[in-house]
Amino acid sequence: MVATPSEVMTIVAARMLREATVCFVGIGIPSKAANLARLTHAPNAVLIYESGTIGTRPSVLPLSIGDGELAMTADTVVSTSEVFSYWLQGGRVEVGFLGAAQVDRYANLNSTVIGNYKSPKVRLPGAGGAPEIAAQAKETLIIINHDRRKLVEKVDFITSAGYLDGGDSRERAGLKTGGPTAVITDLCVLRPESLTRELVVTQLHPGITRQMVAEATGWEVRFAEDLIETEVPSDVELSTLRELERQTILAHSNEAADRTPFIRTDPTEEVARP
Amino acid sequence: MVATPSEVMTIVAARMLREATVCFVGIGIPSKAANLARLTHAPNAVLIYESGTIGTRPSVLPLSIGDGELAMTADTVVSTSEVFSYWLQGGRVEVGFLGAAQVDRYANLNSTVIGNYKSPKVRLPGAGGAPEIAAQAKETLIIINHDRRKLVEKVDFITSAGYLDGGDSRERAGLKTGGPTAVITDLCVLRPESLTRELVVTQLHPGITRQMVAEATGWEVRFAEDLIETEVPSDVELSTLRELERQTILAHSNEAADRTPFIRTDPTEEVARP
Amino acid sequence: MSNLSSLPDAIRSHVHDGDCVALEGFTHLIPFAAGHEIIRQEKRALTLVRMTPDVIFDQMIGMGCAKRLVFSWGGNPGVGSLHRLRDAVEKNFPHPIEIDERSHAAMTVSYTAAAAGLPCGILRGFLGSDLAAHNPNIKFIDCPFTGERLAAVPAIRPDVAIIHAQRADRAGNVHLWGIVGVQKEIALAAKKVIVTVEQIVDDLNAPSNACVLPAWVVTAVCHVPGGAAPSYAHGYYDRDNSFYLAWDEVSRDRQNFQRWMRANVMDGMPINGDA
Amino acid sequence: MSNLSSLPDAIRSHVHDGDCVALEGFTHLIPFAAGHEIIRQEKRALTLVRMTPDVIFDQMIGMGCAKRLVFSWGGNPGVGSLHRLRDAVEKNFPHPIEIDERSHAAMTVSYTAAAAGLPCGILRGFLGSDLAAHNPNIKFIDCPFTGERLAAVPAIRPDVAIIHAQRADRAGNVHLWGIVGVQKEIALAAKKVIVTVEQIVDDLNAPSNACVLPAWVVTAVCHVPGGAAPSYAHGYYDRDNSFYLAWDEVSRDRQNFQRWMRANVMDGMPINGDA
Repeated sequence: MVATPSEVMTIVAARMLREATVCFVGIGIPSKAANLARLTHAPNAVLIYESGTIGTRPSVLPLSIGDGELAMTADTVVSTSEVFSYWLQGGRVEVGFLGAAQVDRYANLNSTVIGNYKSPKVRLPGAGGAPEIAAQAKETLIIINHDRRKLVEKVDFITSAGYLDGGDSRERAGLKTGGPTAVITDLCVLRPESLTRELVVTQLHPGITRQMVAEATGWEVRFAEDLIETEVPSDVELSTLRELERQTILAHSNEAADRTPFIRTDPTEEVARP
Repeated sequence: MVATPSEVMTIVAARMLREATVCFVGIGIPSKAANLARLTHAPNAVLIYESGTIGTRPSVLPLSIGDGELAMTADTVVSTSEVFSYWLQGGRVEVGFLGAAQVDRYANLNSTVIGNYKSPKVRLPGAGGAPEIAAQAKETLIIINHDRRKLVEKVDFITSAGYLDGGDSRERAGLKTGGPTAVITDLCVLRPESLTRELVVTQLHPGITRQMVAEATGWEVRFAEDLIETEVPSDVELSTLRELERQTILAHSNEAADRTPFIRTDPTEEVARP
Repeated sequence: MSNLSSLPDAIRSHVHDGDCVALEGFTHLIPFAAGHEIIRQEKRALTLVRMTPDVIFDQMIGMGCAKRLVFSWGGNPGVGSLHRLRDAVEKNFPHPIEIDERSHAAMTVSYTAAAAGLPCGILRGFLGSDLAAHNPNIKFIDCPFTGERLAAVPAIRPDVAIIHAQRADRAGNVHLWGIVGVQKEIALAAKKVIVTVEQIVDDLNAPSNACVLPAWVVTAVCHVPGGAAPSYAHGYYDRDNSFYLAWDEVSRDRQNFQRWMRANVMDGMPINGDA
Repeated sequence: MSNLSSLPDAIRSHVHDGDCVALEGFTHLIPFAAGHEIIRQEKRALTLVRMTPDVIFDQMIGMGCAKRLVFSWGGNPGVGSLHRLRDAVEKNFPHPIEIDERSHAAMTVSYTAAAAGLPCGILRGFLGSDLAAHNPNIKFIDCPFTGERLAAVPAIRPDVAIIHAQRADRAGNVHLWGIVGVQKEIALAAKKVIVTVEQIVDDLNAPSNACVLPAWVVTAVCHVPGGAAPSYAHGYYDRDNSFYLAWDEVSRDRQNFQRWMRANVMDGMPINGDA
């Protein structure tokens, strides 16, 4: 089996999730990676979604952040207010998994606008939970497709703080958590250099060259001295990922076929864990 | 049937609770009066206890603020944190029913200390929910036994604000609610005079004279020009009150006889309303 | 004394031009039917409040109901952009709308502050983010004990909050469950509350500590089965993911959008998922 | 990886002399057994935190465990005074204790602030009350939007919170119901959490949105049937009202109290209500 670039990105992200870690998960590739980790090396990872589902173990991937599957398989379902206050701001989240439209040289994220805020060229969806995840999780992992318009010298708008202007500017702004520890793309992994906090490439995915990365990056990207090559996805990783995706498509196409509202009378039964 | 002074006090307090009003209830006589109102003229009164039980309809009186009977008959049971934030501070309570160790000429309440705070003569239980009930309910009713040591010129410690120094001092302190509208004792009813906010006797219970009240009050108490006599408790009021008390004693003595811990397996069944 | 009402009556009586109206539901239990009724009644100049203004706000904005939008994430979840929202913000079509943009955490703090009767709420937020510089509704205070800098946001107290729930009893007590989002908070934050429900039952029989809104805090309960479709109602029906995918195409073009709204919403047809 | 433990081990490992220890339970689910274990292990100089320091704190204070008391209402509910608490405050017996006194609302705000990782919380409180003048932990701030004066209290972040719950599963997930008080808040506010439970079950099978503490936030779960007696555990046993009445007599006299504690607590006998 040969993994696609996107599969490699997901698998590399999954590998970074330590066993039994508490992870605040965004929808899309972060969710896919976190669940892949849970299904492979980190069965006791605790996944928290901003919809208030804590300790979810979905058998198929949710299509939205508030999917019923998340609620049914959760240890507990709390209000969205509580998930941000007691669980994220309360300091219980070790890893925040984020995507964004743009990430810059100092790992700042933009999901607000391309262009000027007042009269934007492109109006993006906005902050959502990201500013506080980036500020309050003990560390964050960023997943993004590698592209010059996405990995930019400086983001048009800092939605969520990375290392701001580099150096100790994150700390000086009052942020007490560790910040982004890795940016995982479909080409490579970038990590913040220890003093400057500039993102440098530390790991190239199989078959990817320095030149490919340099051309796809919006700044003069540097490479770590001890640059390594990403371990090729194992058969277990790849087959687990593909099976998860297959089951997801299957489950959600069944749903679509059966959309007639139906009535069940016992709410308790409905929501209890299987 | 002839009512005792204490029964008259409870019945007069009950009468002041309007139908369908939302009432924050303290334990003891306030609870008895509020439930008597619910069982007579105000069947739709909404009773809230600080233990988080909202819309309770106990068949017997709770002996403590967190009695199981309150939970089982409530429309909803929320955290104590929520009852003080969303329900009381949120401005949803129309009437707060309070007792205290002392009330003064301007309806300030003391439930903290007799004597000096640092080295008290008597250490009382303390504030509990009272300061915020007194500040946040749209109006408060105070129930207290009439006695010179209880109705005093000036309380030793203002636990819960009434009209402070009288006049507009309550408003000037930033309190936006109406404050105490009546002090109900076993002898009479006192209400704040409109401008001075000094408590004056507006109503004497059957058989009680001005002199009896004056002697039992710790300041030179004044009587309203239109002083009226309390309507004698009706047979319905009195028999309902006595039946409630009888059922309460019966229920709680049965409890005491059956104290062996027992196991039930379905929490949902346990807590559902009957 | 019951608060039961028809949806058209509830919207007519309680939602007025110029009002601040919150429609909440976090992916789950989105009050689509109520939003459509607002569109049909041609309410105008509304301040629309919602953490995740998804397809329902795209429709309301596109049909000209909104003057102002208070939000934290405006996208078509799992699909992409909201084209009507973008058209309004980027090209002032059908007219310009003002934007008051925050984060999810800050929105929940604004709701809980209002529910708790406070003028503002505090959070550790917006440090290093450009949002604070663009929004005068984000300020900072110092903790009086530690001196730490904390963000403060004003309470959001809508004129009307609208939510969808699974069930109400005949007295108008409401019970929702599953992903309950911020519905209780916004209901208690608002001056008036309209709740559409899947089902009216004799007895809620809600488990202990369930998410219940007593009848006396709810202005109107409207029996609207399917009222959350194409989103979902846990225990009743699933999310219509194909609708969300199809909406991307429907909403991209102004005329296409208006044609679809006329056929599916303005004529009073229930939304059926066949976008 | 389970957090299951014996109660003596849990107290020995996690409660240390000088710690700040909160025991919560609002009339319901008061962690008496854990309090008794603290007394037996002769923990000293504790800062004891509890909204309603009732009989359990009377016992701990009378036995010399407390250096400081943070509370909002200290009485024997429905009976009267706490004689051991009064003896300590009024007559410094067995030794003086410091008092940090607030209101119920302020205590809940301190707990929720800590649970939410904030250094302080705000409320509309203490206006016109003498409490603020006697407690430096009550301050006032101005709302940055309206200018309104609001009370602020510091977060309470105990070293250990101890609560009693109805059930846990074998993995150590905890479920409580009925009057849940501030147990979830204090559990999430504290650095460590010990939970005694009536029952260990295979599957919690908790209803949706129930009050559940996942195992990973709980330091130790101890199986202690009857651990809330003489208070009650909804669904398991009733409150022993006669014990509370009898306590008034037992605790009035210093020697009588000590004799009772030796016989009923120090010798490790479970409390059986026959005061």
